Amino acid sequence: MYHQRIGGATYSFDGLVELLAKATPRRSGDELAGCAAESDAERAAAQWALAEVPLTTFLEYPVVPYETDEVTRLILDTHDRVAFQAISHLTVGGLRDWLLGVAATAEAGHTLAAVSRGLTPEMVAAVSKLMRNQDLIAVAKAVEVRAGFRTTVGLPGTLATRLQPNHPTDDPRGIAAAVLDGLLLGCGDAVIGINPATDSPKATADLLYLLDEVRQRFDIPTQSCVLSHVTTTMGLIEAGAPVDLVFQSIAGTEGANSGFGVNISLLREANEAGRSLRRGTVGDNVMYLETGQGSALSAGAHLGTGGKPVDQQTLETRAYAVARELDPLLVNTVVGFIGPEYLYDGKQIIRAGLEDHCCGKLLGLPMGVDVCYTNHAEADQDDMDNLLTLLGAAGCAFVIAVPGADDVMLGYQSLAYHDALYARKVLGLRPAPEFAAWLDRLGMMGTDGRVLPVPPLSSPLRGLASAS
Amino acid sequence: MYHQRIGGATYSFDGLVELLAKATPRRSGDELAGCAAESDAERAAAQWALAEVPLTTFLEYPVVPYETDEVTRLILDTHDRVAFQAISHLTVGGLRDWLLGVAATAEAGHTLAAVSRGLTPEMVAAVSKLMRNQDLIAVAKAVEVRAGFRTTVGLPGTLATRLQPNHPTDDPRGIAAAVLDGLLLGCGDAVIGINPATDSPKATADLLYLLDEVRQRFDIPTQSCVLSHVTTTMGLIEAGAPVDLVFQSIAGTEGANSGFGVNISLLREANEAGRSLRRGTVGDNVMYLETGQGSALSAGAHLGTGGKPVDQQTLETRAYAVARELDPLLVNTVVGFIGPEYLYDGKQIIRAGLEDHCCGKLLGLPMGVDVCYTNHAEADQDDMDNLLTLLGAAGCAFVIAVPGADDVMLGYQSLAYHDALYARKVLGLRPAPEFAAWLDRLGMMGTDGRVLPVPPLSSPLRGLASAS
Amino acid sequence: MNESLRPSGIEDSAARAFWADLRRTTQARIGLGRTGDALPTADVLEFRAAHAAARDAVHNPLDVNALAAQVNALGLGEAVHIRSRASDRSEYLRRPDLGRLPSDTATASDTATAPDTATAPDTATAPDTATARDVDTAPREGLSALRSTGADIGIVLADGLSPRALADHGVPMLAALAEILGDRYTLAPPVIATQSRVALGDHIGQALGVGTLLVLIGERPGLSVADSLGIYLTHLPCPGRADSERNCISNIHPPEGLGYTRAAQVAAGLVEGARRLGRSGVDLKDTSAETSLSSSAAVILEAADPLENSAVPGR
Amino acid sequence: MNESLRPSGIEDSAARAFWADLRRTTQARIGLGRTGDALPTADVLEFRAAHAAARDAVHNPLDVNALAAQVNALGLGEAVHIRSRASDRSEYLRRPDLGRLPSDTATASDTATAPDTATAPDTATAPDTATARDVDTAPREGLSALRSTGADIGIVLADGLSPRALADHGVPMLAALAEILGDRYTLAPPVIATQSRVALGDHIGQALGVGTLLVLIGERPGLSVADSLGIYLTHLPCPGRADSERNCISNIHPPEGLGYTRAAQVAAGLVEGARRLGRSGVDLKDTSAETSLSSSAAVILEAADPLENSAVPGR
Ligand code: B12
Ligand code: B12
Repeated sequence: MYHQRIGGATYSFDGLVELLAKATPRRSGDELAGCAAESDAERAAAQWALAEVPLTTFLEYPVVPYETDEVTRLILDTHDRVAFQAISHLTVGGLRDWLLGVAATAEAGHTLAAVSRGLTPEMVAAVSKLMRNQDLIAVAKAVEVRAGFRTTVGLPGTLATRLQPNHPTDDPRGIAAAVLDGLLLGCGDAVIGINPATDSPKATADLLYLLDEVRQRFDIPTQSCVLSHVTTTMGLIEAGAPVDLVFQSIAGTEGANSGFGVNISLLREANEAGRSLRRGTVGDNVMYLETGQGSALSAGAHLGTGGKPVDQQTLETRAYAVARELDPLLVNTVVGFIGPEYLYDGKQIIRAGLEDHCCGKLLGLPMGVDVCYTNHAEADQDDMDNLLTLLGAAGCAFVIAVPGADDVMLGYQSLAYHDALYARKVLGLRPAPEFAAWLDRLGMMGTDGRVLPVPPLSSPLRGLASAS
Repeated sequence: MYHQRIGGATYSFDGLVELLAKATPRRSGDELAGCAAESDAERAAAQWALAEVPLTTFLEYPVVPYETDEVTRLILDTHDRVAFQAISHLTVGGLRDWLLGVAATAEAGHTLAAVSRGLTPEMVAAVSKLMRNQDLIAVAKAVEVRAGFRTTVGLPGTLATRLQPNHPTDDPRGIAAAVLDGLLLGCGDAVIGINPATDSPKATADLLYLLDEVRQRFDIPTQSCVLSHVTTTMGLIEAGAPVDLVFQSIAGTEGANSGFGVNISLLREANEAGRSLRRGTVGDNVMYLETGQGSALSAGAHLGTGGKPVDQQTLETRAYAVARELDPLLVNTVVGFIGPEYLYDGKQIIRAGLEDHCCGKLLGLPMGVDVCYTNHAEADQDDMDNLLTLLGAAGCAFVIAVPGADDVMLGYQSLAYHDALYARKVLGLRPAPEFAAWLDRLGMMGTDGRVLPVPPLSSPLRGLASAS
Repeated sequence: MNESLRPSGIEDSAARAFWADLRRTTQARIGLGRTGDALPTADVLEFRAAHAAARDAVHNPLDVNALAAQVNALGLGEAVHIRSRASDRSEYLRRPDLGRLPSDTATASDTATAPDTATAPDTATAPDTATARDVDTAPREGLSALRSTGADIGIVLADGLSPRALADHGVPMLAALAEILGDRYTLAPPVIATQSRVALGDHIGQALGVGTLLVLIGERPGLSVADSLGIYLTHLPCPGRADSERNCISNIHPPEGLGYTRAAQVAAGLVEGARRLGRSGVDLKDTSAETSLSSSAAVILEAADPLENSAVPGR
Repeated sequence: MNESLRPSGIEDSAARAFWADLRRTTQARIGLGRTGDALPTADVLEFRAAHAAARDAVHNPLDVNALAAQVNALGLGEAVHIRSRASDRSEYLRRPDLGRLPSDTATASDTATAPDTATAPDTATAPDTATARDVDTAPREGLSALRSTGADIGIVLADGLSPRALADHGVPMLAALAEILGDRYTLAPPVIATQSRVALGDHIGQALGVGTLLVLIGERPGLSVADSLGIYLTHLPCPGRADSERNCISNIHPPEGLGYTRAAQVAAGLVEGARRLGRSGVDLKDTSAETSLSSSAAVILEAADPLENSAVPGR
């Protein structure tokens, strides 16, 4: 039981799970789960109380029981006590001060990388609840994480993009047209990744062959991915399909993962299968993972110690523990993707996007964000512009981009290819170096790093979308 | 009468004033004035219709009548037809395309400066209504405006700050303490500016002497200002007080300015009086002007042609016409200052801040923003972090900063001194060069441009706040 | 919309024709051109109008009576209307938990264990009510109005996040399913569900006592596609089923999206597989396309008639 | 709040003492220290708590009956309560226009032109009502309850944006004003106004028929200062006055803010000036400090007793 006096009133919090939830900035998903603070004052009190919790507490009192949850077991069993040494004396509040103090130093990248494996998801979630948006940006920017396959993702000064050419019937011509559009706008350096409309192994294989042929034909230094269920991809690896990256959605509890039809050992197996193909050139990170606040609650798998609902942001960070076990090339939160029941409006989406990004990076992940919203949420393009710009400032590894911001298959708005150009220009960022060199070879890279407009008919890429 | 078909329905707009208002992104002040669009669809239709209005229309149909409003007369009588030439064939929608096209070129700063005097406030307001937040940022960033007095404000790569050391009773010791705090945190390069709690000429003079002595004693390359009513300042200039900058709040209609107790000729006189003192070193811009959406409506002076309410953002840009007539050193919108009746929440404040900043720069002003909110608005520090970061990316000339973000006299939250350090660090920005050199002389500037922490007792500045 | 807004210098007409051609292969907003690094004004404005329309689409309610009349006309039995516990659209959006529960208190197991209790008051009066209803066209309501049928297959028409999708595609999709499944399996009378989430079907499926349940549900409306229908298949439906125990056929909205016949074929394949496997979900894969021709994607890069309806995935 | 959160490495104790000393001169959040470039955690948390409290302060209503009892006890006449047209706190915040209008329909000019119409029904029953009210402590209400007094000065106690400011400082400020103005001028009975904006006073002043009106109003609550009172002076008040025709004395909240006596002195000086000038506003300046000693700010940099109440501006 935690107690906190504030403004004349005393607030009590029954255990760490409740304290974490009440200390979370307001969001609809926690209200839905019934664990949110009831007033700003209660929230402020919870933050005070949380600030005084020693980090060691998180090692002693798991938020989800060790016995029944394999994610908890993963977190505690792989916790690096040596790395933890440097911060083991701190409280959560002290950790915020420490992080911001380090972030202002020249050797921040090194110092933060050194403690990364000593941090648990719950510690990182806790400290993020005390952090303002500017703290989330400043600390994230100071963390350096890179990963590679055919391009290097996460280098300082770069912003990569997933080119997402989805189509309602997986029509190869429509998909090729969207790929062409994206490449002409300088996108695709993180991955060219299709969500297949069907889960048919055959259709998935067709798409894999399509993307692989395009890549080879135009000698594009990038990786492809068809985001089917991991079991489908594993089957196709076995069948000899050209699989670069192995995709799966993951979540922060064993129950939520099982709702997704996966568990840690299956994912490890998938990682092995992917690596065994040795298709990478500059690196061998083969996993592509998506996460997003709310998925555990959506699966009814959000209860923690004492049967209390765990707030969605803490659960989200736990998914990063699963992710870092797999040395992924790409991880992104799909922040506004699910809907207003978890993140109500632009403000909540922006906050969650910055939290997920910062927490993921602190835990050592090459973190990207699907800057997006649905038509049932209270958000619009202005909110996305804001989030994109903030993430660019925060050193986000990659974002997702689709033609004109409109995903015609998934029914939501992500960024447009153009938006990546905007962010790169205004913030002085560049594509992944291997991809930038390729753009340069095609005459598409200005001396100032700007992706130049090229009429489609004068680009060799035009062949991509027609037979001639 | 303008008509627009969209989604099967036809919308009609009775004249330019109504069209501008309905095309404005949603905000409480326009709802209060009764001129806001009634649905998103109506707003989208108005934007379509507005996009097709030729720019020349704004020269023919003033939004506020020429006969009864001196701001309109100023706008039309000083309109530069030669500068306008380059864009005179465009519609409002075409102007957006033109601006963004130019912004992506290397000579953007020059091109935009060349048309600035050909743009009227209404043209700029109109185009901003079609622009997304990212457009407002990209275009503002491309505009270069500089002004100088003892420091140079507005240089690319810099972010200056007004140090605002207000006190409820204008107590000189309390004010000096707040000045010391700000200087130690590297703030004050745009101006050290006090809002006096009283309008007593005597008290104002005392503060002017205080600031001038501090400046001279520590040889600080900056300018001071006491933000009393312009008439008070003019009286004090006459009386020989050490006035660097002449302050006044201004608005976009003759009526609203008269509610502030000013008119254009009075302001011109004040400008002359200020310049006559020749106290500047690197430049002779002496005016400091504040604006803010909502002030005309608040004064009941917001009606335009045909007696129709003009939207608050269009009126705000008209205040910039008054400002540019005065070649100011500093102009800032006090964006979230007045309250939720004009800008309801963080989203509206952020949008308005980006609009005001971009429109002011396009019109040729060294534009700053008071990134702020009141306790009766739905906003918090996270919103301010967002706006500050976005403005930093947009090349904002300066922001306002107070101790701990809490103005104990004006009853609102502006930025903290610390926030300027954050923005400079994350976005790679520096203080005004003259001030940066001074910080360097005091050992407060790191090689990476970071303002170094200095214990107050080991700083020569400590004498500022005590007699020893 | 006035094309005069398209700045003529930015895209020449050859490029326009190039993209116009490709645009026949996808609804995606490809080839929009650039003004500087940004989207051209016309596209920004078009986007805003589409966004306003898409937001409205979420909130427009389903015309249940009209749908029921069309469903009943198919002769598959008289449709019953099940409401979820979400009382209106706004609550539905914020409370997915309520959208998964039927509004009436009769639990599914009550109904299941007492399928022929003709003494239950509302059951006794049901025929009268039906007559009365014919006049005002409203279908019978509530879980208690469902009979356990023991049928092989149950079909739910659910509004989900796009009532329009159900209104546009629900009945033809139902007809296609009935045609392909009807002679192989027994079908329970169709059920209409409103303010519904996928998992509401578990209660309905249990109450109907069916072996496999197909929930036809409106997928969330996108900017260009606001009428997309999904089918979620659950074998041995009962409350508590996880999403990993279901299969999904998505993006049904011909002509651009998946066609009814193809979707029904996939569904039939999955039903067959689920019955063989004894369960649905991740272990069950759609192999209905396995027999189609291409083994590499090479062919797909060949010119195809752009006007041909591309409803068959992976061809 | 636990000081353990203050990281000991960041500020040494000498610096702490230095700032603690200076903090006695201002409520501003000076000397907070730095963690990297950011505010230390303790200050961030303290800020959030203060913000939550300040937001509540805006919404807590004024206890009108308690205030009326205190006002009446001063013997300046019985206070009448005027409500604006804003019906609750939320409408008040969004609709400043309504906060400037009195709720009852009697227009100010009706009242002004019929000051002694004892036959008006509510006037006739006024004394009875007063007795009845003494029991339940609620003051008389409405513009129609005001008499045109022809007094030199009227005083309104208005909740404005900080009812707490009025509750804490309204009565002592009124007393200080009465003391300094009472023997020179005639005073109308005080008026209490709720959901009020400054300009509501114009209607009240006209109804009272006073020469100069002083509106004591709660200024918007800040983070550290939630109880600040302002006085807005309007000569010859009537609906339609611009803010440029008023004068303002702000930040009254002793001990840190301006003290009552000093504020009353400034007000008296402004009243005198306004009567001489025939108007209030920008042409009228507060010259009440003109006689104080320092002619340069040099002296103010000298050590001053930090405990001394610094209520006199410019000294
Ligand atoms: C929203 C969504 C999600 C959300 C669901 C959470 C939520 N609360 O809504 C999240 C992000 C968690 C998600 C995850 C996955 N999804 Co999904 N999802 C969607 C999406 C975009 C909208 C669904 C919708 O509008 N439903 C209608 C509303 C009214 O129903 P609901 O009851 O509110 O929501 C339920 C269903 O959407 C269901 N659901 C969501 N996805 C999937 C996928 C499968 C295979 C099943 C059986 C159920 C299911 O979960 C929700 C909660 O119960 C669709 C695309 C589309 N256009 O429809 C893809 C889609 C249905 N998902 C898809 C896939 C592949 C997945 C994953 C398997 C990806 C992966 N490799 O891990 C996972 C796991 C799903 C699972 N087994 O639980 C595919 C299905 C392909 C197919 N034909 O089988 C689709 C069509 C998108 C695609 N082409 O990639 N998804
Ligand atoms: C909000 C505000 C404004 C807003 C008012 C718009 C609005 N709708 O609220 C804006 C930004 C437009 C503004 C402008 C100015 N203000 Co002002 N303002 C304030 C502030 C921060 C809060 C006022 C408040 O809470 N009022 C209570 C609510 C309930 O009243 P209201 O009816 O909603 O609001 C009315 C009054 O606030 C009034 N008002 C606002 N400022 C001023 C200033 C003067 C001199 C007068 C007579 C009236 C007035 O206008 C509002 C609309 O009618 C105060 C500081 C404080 N701590 O109070 C300074 C303050 C009152 N303003 C001040 C000044 C100097 C000005 C300006 C003269 C600055 C200038 N040089 O141009 C201008 C012009 C004012 C005018 N003549 O119209 C000084 C007054 C000093 C003095 N003792 O005379 C104060 C104390 C701040 C300061 N120390 O600088 N202001």
